Amino acid sequence: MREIVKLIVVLTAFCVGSAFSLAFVKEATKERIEYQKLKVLVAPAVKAVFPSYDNDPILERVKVKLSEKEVINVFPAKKAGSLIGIAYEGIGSGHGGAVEVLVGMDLNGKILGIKVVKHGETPGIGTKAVESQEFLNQFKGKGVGSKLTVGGDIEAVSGATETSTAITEAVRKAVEMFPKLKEKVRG
Amino acid sequence: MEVLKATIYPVLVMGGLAAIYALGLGIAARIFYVYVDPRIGEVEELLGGANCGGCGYAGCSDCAAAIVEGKAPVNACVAVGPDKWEAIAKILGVSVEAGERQVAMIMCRGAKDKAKRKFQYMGIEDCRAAILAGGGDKECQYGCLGLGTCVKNCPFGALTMGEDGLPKVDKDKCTGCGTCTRVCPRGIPKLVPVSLKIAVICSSHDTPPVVKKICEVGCQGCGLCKKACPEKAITIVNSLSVVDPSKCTLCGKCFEKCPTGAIQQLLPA
Amino acid sequence: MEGSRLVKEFTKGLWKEIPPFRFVLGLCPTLACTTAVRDGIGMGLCLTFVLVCSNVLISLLRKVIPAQVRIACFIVVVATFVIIVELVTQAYFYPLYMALGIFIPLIVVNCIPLGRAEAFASKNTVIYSLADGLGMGLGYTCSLTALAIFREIFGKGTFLYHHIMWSGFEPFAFLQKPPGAFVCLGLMLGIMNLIGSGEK
Amino acid sequence: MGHEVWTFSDYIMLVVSGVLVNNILLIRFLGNCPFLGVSKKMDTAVGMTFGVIFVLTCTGPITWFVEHYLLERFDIVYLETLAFILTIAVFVQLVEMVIKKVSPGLYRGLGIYLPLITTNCCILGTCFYNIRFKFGFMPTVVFSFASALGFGLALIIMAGIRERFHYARIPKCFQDTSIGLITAGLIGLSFFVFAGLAK
Repeated sequence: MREIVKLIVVLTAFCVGSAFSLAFVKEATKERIEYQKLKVLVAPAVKAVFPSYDNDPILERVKVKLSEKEVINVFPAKKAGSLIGIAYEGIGSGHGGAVEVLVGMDLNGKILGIKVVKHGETPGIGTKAVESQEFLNQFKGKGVGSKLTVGGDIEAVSGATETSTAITEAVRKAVEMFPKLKEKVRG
Repeated sequence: MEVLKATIYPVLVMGGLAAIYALGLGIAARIFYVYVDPRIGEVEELLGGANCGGCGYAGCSDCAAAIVEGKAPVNACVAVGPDKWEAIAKILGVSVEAGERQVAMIMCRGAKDKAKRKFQYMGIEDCRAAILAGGGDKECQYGCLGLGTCVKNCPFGALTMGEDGLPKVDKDKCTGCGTCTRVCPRGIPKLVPVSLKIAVICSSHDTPPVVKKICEVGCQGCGLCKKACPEKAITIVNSLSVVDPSKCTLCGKCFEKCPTGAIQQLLPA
Repeated sequence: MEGSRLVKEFTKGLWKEIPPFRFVLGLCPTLACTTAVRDGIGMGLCLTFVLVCSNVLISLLRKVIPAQVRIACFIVVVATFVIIVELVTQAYFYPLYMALGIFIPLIVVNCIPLGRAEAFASKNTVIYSLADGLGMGLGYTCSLTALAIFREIFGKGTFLYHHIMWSGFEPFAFLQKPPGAFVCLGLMLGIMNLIGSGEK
Repeated sequence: MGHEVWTFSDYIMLVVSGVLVNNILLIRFLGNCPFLGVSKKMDTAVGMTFGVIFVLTCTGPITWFVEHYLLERFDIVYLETLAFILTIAVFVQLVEMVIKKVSPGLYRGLGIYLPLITTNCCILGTCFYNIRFKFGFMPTVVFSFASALGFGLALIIMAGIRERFHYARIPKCFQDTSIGLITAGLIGLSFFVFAGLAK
């Protein structure tokens, strides 16, 4: 019996010590890790959706709570200290799972540019819509009040209708959130 | 305070996991407890550790178990010397039955210039491979091929290949494990007691005329030694003379008569 | 006397027992993380950190750890430092973290930290364990770097991602592929043996 | 690989991928130390293969449960490495004890390889891959088994070739590990034939 107790005590002590110290390291690096991840994944997209800015939108990101569970990262773009627009992600459902699209908006609710951040579409078919600059440019200048539907004011890439629809859906959802987010970021 | 809060789950979960695992192991160790004689470990420490298989068991730990259980003699491991046997006997509380140390001996004197060749072998340098090519390049079908399979396989580095194309045994390094006898396709290395004084260094069972033709130094089985021996210690078995060391008095009469020098007095090691 | 032993424990990892050549352990990262020089150095330094820290800690705790559960305890200690490395690289060297991927957590089963813990740190004092860990770690880093330099320059025509070969250079892509790693390491090992045997 | 529903042919593809296309030893570089260590003799290679197949097929699903029902639940996924290696070590030791008691014959054949398996990175590596590829429960079981099978296949091929080294004239400096590595590279090259057969 004493053997077992010794075994339990030693192993548990080691694991507790390890978990305790690791929790501290985790807390200390948490912010940096999130920043790094966003920098690699989202920063190129932010650059693509805004014509010009001079701050670090990733570092100055604002977390907005949409509901109890949903939290969204909003990236503000500034020029000479004053806010010129915000970028954030909308999600649509495509052929191979979720399609995440970063949408850059100016303060009047007009789209400055969009960029697909993450998708699981079929290479060579769905990706045609993801990569087509012509398709993505259609969204520029539209915004709050636009219909944003495929066949309506957006023309799908031929052969990639499903993906085009998913991207459009993502943008539409993002635009719908705009008024709510604008207030939060300003205030 | 925030930071401390973040440590609660990790500590609880990992601690709990570790405790459950340890408990499980502890209980399992109890349920599945197998009594292992502690002497087995002690004996194993004393064995050669080369897993040579000379004892006939699967490995050193297997042999150690057999020794402790009494299925194998204390001196089962030929790779270690008598002092280790005594140490093992001490652990078990028994005495060592006298067993002489054995060493390998190469039972062929057919050096490159002494034995005729059928052809020139240029293949893979291994006796076992050479055998496949027309039964080896030597005329003698019992002789050493000299490609060094025994040398390469000796776990203790006791064998070296001599200039004359025959392996040489370092009696101090040889443990008598018998690996060489097993790997040699012709079984030429043989284990003999280290104190052996006389031996017929040839393995040929060919008839006298055949041996005469192909090898200058082989035992022809002519029987001159048998006739010369006053103690009747020599017999001829299948054209090869065999000496019974227990009857031999080392009078030396046979050495004088032997036409090829195959029967020899061995120099003290 | 004291100092000379310290130096000896340190330098043996750099040539005499240099992993993974003389001491065939920790092969997986050697093969997988040497397509680029940066990855090779990064992997080597990660391992050095884990090795030094775990060696020191285990040597400090060597009197406390009961013999029956020592392996489990070593594993926990090594795993702790591995997770620290994982978090830190993620926070400060994210591209490296992405490139090394699964091989950072796999340091935990890389035989070198565990092997040194069992063979050295659990039997020696802190200062020697530190020297041993540092030497072994740096030796490993050197091996990885050497292999990576070779594979990157000839396999990709770059060095630290800068093109250095002449413009018409056709990269020897085989070296970048997994089988190329095996062959390359095998050849290097053979050359090391050749140099080593000349020394005797 | 984010399939929602797995059909039978998906599983077949997964096995082909695990055993041949992405062979864990030759393409993914996991488990190389035992690969070179125990491939000198055929019987040890076979023993190790069965050991790995058994342990991996069991620990794959176990670590999957630990990940999804413990670590994810309490949001401490960063402790994955620690939790997994602990689980594997304990499991292996448990199996060793059970086999020793229940079947001494099997223990003699397989038991000596078990302690080596704990630090075989193909076990831990495959457990990580199961999580990273976001496999469900059944794919986890199948993929773990296929990986182990791939390990065994490469190991046994290698052992068969290495036994022949006895008969080859290898330059002294290339003997043993060095020629082993080069051979592994050439076997790996032949496995490239399967590329494109499955994802």
